Amino acid sequence: MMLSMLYGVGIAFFGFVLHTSVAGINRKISGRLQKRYGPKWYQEFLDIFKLLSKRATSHGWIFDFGVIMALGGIIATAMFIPVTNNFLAFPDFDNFFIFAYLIAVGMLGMAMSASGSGNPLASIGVMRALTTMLAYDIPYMVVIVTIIKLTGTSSISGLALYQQAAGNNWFIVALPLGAIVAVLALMAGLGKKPFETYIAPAEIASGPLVEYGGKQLGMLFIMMEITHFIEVSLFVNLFLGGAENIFIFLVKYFAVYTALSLISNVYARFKIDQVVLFFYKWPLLIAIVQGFIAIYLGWVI
Amino acid sequence: MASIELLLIIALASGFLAYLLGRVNRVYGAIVTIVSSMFVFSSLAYFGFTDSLDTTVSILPYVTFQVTYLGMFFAVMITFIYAMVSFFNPMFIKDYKYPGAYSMLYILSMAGVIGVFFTDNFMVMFFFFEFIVWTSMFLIPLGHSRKAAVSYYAFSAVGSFALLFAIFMMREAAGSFGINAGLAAISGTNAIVVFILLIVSAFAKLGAFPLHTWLPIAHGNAPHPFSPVLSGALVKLGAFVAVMALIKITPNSYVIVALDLPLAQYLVAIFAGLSIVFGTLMAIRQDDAKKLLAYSSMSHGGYILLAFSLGSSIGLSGGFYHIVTHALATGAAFLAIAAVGRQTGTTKMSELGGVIQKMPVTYVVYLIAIISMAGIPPMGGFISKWLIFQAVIDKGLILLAAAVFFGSIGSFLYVFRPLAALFLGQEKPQFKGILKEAPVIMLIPMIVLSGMNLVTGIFPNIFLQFINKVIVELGMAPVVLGTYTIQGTNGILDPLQITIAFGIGVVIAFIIFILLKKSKQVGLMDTYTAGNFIYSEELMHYSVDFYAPIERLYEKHTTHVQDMYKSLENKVKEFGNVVKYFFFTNKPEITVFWILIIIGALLWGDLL
Amino acid sequence: MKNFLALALSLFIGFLIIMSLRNNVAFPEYGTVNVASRVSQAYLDRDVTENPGTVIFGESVNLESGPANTVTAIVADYRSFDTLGEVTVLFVSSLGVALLLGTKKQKRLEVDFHPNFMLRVGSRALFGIILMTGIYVAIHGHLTPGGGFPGGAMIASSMLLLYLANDSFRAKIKGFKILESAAGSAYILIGLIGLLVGGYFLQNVLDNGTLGSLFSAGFIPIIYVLIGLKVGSEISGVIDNFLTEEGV
Amino acid sequence: MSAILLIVIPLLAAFLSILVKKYSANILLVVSFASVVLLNYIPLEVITIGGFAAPYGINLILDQYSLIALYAVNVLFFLVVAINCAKFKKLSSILLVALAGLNGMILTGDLFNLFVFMEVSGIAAYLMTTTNQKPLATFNYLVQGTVGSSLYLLGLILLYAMFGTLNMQDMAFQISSSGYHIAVTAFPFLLMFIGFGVEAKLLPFNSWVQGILGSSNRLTGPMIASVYAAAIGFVLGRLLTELFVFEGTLLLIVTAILGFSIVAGEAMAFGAKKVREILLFSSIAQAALVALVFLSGFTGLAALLLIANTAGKLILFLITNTATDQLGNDDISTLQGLFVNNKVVGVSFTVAVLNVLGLPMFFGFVLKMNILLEFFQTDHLLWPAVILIVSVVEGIYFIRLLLKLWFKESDLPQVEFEFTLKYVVVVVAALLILFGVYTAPVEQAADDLTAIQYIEGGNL
Amino acid sequence: MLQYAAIVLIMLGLYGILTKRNVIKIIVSLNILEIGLNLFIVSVGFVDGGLAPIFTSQNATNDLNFVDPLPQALVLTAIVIGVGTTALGLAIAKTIYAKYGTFNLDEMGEK
Repeated sequence: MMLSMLYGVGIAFFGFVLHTSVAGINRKISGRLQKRYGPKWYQEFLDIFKLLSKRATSHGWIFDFGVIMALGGIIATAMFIPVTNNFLAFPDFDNFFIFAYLIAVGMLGMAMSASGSGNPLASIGVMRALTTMLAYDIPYMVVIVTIIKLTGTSSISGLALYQQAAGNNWFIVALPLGAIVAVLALMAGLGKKPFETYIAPAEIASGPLVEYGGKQLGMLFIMMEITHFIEVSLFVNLFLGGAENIFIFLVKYFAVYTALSLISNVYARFKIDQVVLFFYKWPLLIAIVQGFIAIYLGWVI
Repeated sequence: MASIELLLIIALASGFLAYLLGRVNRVYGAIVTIVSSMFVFSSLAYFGFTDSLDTTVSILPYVTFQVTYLGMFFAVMITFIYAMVSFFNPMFIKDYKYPGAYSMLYILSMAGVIGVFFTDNFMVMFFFFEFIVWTSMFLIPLGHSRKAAVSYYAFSAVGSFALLFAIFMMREAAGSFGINAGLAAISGTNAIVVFILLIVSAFAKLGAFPLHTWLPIAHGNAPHPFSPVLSGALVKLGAFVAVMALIKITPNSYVIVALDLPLAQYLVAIFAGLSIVFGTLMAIRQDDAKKLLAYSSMSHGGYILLAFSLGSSIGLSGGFYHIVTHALATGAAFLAIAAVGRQTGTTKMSELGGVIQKMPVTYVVYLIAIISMAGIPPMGGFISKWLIFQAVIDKGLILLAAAVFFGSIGSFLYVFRPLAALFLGQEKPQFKGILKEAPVIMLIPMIVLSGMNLVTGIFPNIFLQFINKVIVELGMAPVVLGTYTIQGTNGILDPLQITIAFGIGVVIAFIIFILLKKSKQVGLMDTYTAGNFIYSEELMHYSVDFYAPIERLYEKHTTHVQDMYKSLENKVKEFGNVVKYFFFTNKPEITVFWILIIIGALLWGDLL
Repeated sequence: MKNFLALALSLFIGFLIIMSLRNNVAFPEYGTVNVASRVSQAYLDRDVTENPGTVIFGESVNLESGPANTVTAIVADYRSFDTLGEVTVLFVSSLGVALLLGTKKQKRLEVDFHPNFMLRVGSRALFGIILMTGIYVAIHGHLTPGGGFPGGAMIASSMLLLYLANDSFRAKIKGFKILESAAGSAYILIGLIGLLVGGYFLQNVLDNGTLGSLFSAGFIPIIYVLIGLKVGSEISGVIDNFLTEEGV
Repeated sequence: MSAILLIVIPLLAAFLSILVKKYSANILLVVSFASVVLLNYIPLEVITIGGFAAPYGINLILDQYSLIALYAVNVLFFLVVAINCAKFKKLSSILLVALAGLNGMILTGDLFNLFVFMEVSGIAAYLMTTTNQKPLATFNYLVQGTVGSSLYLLGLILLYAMFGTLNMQDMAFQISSSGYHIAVTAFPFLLMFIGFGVEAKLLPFNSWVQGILGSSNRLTGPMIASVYAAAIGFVLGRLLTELFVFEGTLLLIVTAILGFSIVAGEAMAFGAKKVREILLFSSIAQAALVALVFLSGFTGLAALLLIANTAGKLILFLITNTATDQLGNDDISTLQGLFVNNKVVGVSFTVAVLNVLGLPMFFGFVLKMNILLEFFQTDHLLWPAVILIVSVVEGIYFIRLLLKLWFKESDLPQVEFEFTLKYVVVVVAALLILFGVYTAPVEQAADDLTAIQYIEGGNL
Repeated sequence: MLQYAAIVLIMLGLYGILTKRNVIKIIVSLNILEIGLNLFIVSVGFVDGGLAPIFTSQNATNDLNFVDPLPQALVLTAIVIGVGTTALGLAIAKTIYAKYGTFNLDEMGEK
């Protein structure tokens, strides 16, 4: 038990390092695309370390406690992520719903902390984040339900193995409509344009992070990196057949994240209610259609 | 050994004792409620779990009892809520116009609970069912609004009369009022009618769509300590009725092959899904914290109904467990809000803010409660929702899954609103200096409930094992349980593991935090305001129209159901007025005219 | 138009009623009634409690009911209880009229018409005749058409005559009251005597005499006189109340 | 002791009381109390009047049924009188006649005699209602009442023409043994039913009710709504069980009338804004319900329901009208908060209301349950549904009313309730609770009443 | 025919109550109704060629063809009751007039 736990902590740390690097590389790529140099690939590490070493202000115990709860919750979530078929801490227990809801502890901690700062703009940011979440999670969940119903398991590693056993028949191909929805939801979850209102740097003055600086911000950055790691890994496992070994995982991971970053560069930003309307119009419909044709008609490519 | 009837009599007697003592000193009456409800709860729990409840004593005429796991489950759970909430009574009793009556009715309604869940006779059950309705109906107007009691009564009456009709139909089929005999004997078309009636009854009691409009009114306006009882305990009577309808009788309805679900059950599930969605949407836009929680009860009632309607043992187990976890969570949340309401005099979020500064314990209680309510580990709500998800996915109900997830994610939104607007944020100047933490006697039940929320989340198997007994009694296979794990249809859950992982995560985060440089403490007003100088706490607090962007999308469609009932009410009044117009004047000719018409009708009918 | 419709409606309903009565097999056609099939035959034969065989005028003695007038036998003997109720109705309505119209201080209603001397004197002369006729009718109720009610009405009409002929005339209401009360009470007492002596309320315990003679039929002439007095005084009281108004 | 005394003593007292006006109120009180006492000493028997046996003479039937009816009517009458006799001295004689008339109506076994007593009590009622100071309403009542009783008489005469008798039981016997199809009696039965319908407040014939009860005072309100309603209800019940046979179109019409009365009565009460209007419209519905239960053949239950309802109405109208007399009008807003300072009265009022609503622990509940049970046992599913649905409506407006009367913060209405009134309402309310909890005698009484051997004919 | 005439009278009485707005006229209509009713009652007892049910020296025995005496007795009672209600109705009419100054129902201001 304790060993698995340590293993899990390792995964979380791995995820942090991995995503921070990948994100840095992506910043470089984006920069190059936009005809700039872009920062160094390890720039994000530098940012975080700098923040962690700075002296910060605190708005009371809930402000600090929320940050701890956020990071703790996310680390706990990351511990369950299966990286490859063998590189995972809790085989069988990596239930999808654990991710879906344990990740919310971290979110809740962050939201609590932000509201605890006493800054109304932070509360507005939280409101935006939660509303966006309400928008993108439902279609995404419907797609996942379809997958779970089809495979009979909700274990993430189990799902990856299922796809591998079926001759690498990835769900991104088998359930194309669902995959589209999942990609859109993933973009929203990662805070990519056009669904990034709640976290976009330009909107930070009324985002959840408005009041942070120093170690609290640094810890939240760590938390965000791990969150993104969780979300992208989930996508890799659910739709891209997981990974037999670490190399494949890295390739898939990098490909997914880079692709999303590149796509998102093209778009402008939605308002919050537009996000909700958007997701409840097409993605939800597509997800439900996908569910119907996959479950009741058996049309799985 | 303990006899149920004795307990019932003791409860009834202590009710009257409470009234008498309440006349002497109102606080004495309230203390009787604590003693009595604790006594009833602990004896039910102790003797119940040691299987030594019996029905030997028989003093009351007509009233006969049976001990079932199902009844015990409900009774213990509900009396627990009663017992916990009763600690609040001494602190609130001075606000009531009729304090003696409050204490008496409080205990009597609890006595009714014993009667409903342990009797083996439909008539007795209905008697106590009504008894609860009436006692609680008289409790509600002691709070804010008189209208609340009326609308509570209206819907309760619809529920109980539907139940009564069903009872009589079953009696006709079985020849006696025996519950088991009646449920077993009903069949054919009658079974469909009984099913519909029982479902109407369950919907009305649970406040499920479309019979929900009383819920926010009653919960929002009931006395502060009674709202948790209503929402956490009494509403669950509907679940009891739903179990009878959905599990114990099987109407001959068309089975939808693709879903492997009878049409009747599917329709119930659809309405349950609507309740979830509607309750969530309405809860998101409430300003009064109690109304918000009331709508959340509606949404959770939907979960319970949905779980029962799926007809699988994992669904049943999820439904039962959700009853427990929701009762604990909503009880704790309501109590926390009640504490705030007592200390500040209001429960409106737009009038509050920064309560955490003075009431941190209450805040933590609320936090734990909403974590459970939102279904986030490591609280009980997660386990029950997980079980329900298993059942829903197992049946492949896409639309309902969407509803379930909507309710689940939506609950993040609405439970967060009081957290941010009421507890966090800027401290309102009018409460500065006068606001204090709630008295210890009120903290006790809140802390106990929070502890229970945690226990239900970490060691659910204690409860699920008992629920398994209930399920087996209902004729279903039990859910597979390990020492710490629960086996679902598509996965396995180890709540303890999750909790430990969460603990480790928090410890790591805490170590990181503590190792880094200490922060400088600044006040809440010392915040980034984009260069503006905002000096008033009120302007620095975001609480009105919290979810404005999403509220805007549906705000025009929130009152359709109320409008429907309103227009129904108006229709009845109009009908009355039309009749009055046609039949009542101060002139004799009206009567003569109708006499002629009626004579004409008879003779015309006979001649032709 | 409304009136016409109402008339059409009521006449149409009347038509329907007539049609239904014509079609009704149980309802005897006009004039073809079979009295023998009804309870009335027993009244005619006087054989409710006894069986006297043929009833013969002037010969049959001590029948169960004495009046030669069978209607009287029914009204005042067989169904005397109805009559008691009937008296009560009149009693209570005269009481009601007094309650509604009577005030403490009353004077005659003022009308434009002032009777002359001849009228006053003539009416007084007529008064006695009408009064006597009324009493006669009441007393002979068991033998001839008539009885207490017509008799009482005649008595009252004699009072009415006085009222009409003299615009300042007021009868002594108090006296009427006593008469009314006494007559009513006496009726009941007679009934109670029947109860005590014969065991049945309103039983005729006196000798019934010979059919057709004046002093026959036991209590019936007495009852009819009482009724006559009572009705007369009551209706007179009503008349008085209508012909007076508030004032001194 | 003979039951005839119940009619004769009040009548004699009435005749004598006009002579001694000073003591008339005392006489009234003594006589009405004596009637109640007398009831305990009279044996159950059929009393022949004038020594002429049944179909020829008039008889009074004193069986279990009429005994219970007499108890109800006399006790209620005594209670109403005890509270009011001092204030309405002028009406003493009339009230005595009314008592005689009501007792006569209940006792008599002769249809024409019934008509006579109906008129006696009817005229007494018209007179009582003149104290409302609404002569137009009284006039309206009088015209309708007279038309109603005339129709009753017409129906009766038609029956006599067909079957040659006036006695109730003999009539039923003749009808069943005549060999005619029952349809021949449909028209007279309808006429008689309408005649009673006017007095019994059934819906299309009751436009007088609003004027009379809507502006009633402390005497007329309880008297008409409670005492008269009880008497008329019992008599209608006897006719429905013993004589009337409703079939085909007639049954349809009658049930439609009753059903409509129930539904419309509750709907009108629901929309009413004045306390007395609420009460009177609800009593319309209740009267129809009682008639319906009688019609369905559940005699015992119907009789008890009638008692429960009328006893409840006594309390309700007494309290409402006392308050109205002192406050000037009976708008709910005027009476709001009435019970805050008058708790004893308030509790009695509440008990009466809850009894009507059929709350567990009250008399009304036991009856309601038994009635529904009977309906189900005879496979009538429609009526229980109707009863339950209107019960919801009824509950809503009554509870709305109760809450208004119990809760008000300031500016409470000042009403004095004297001791006798309090005493009366508390005793009646206590009885309603007693029979709700201790149900054995109720069920026994219902069984006894239903088990009375009626002669052939009637709806049974 | 007499019976039908009586019924027509009853209907005319009802018609009067239905249409007349004057209190006195309504009472008169009521009387017409009662008269029609009384006529009908009497007609019910009529036997073709029947004698009045009174034993006299001419009609001395009971085996003669008498008409039915019972309806006649009933009519007697009904008439008196009619008188009572009429008197009361007129008295009420008088109080109505005292209160409203009119006999016309439409002209009274009462709700």
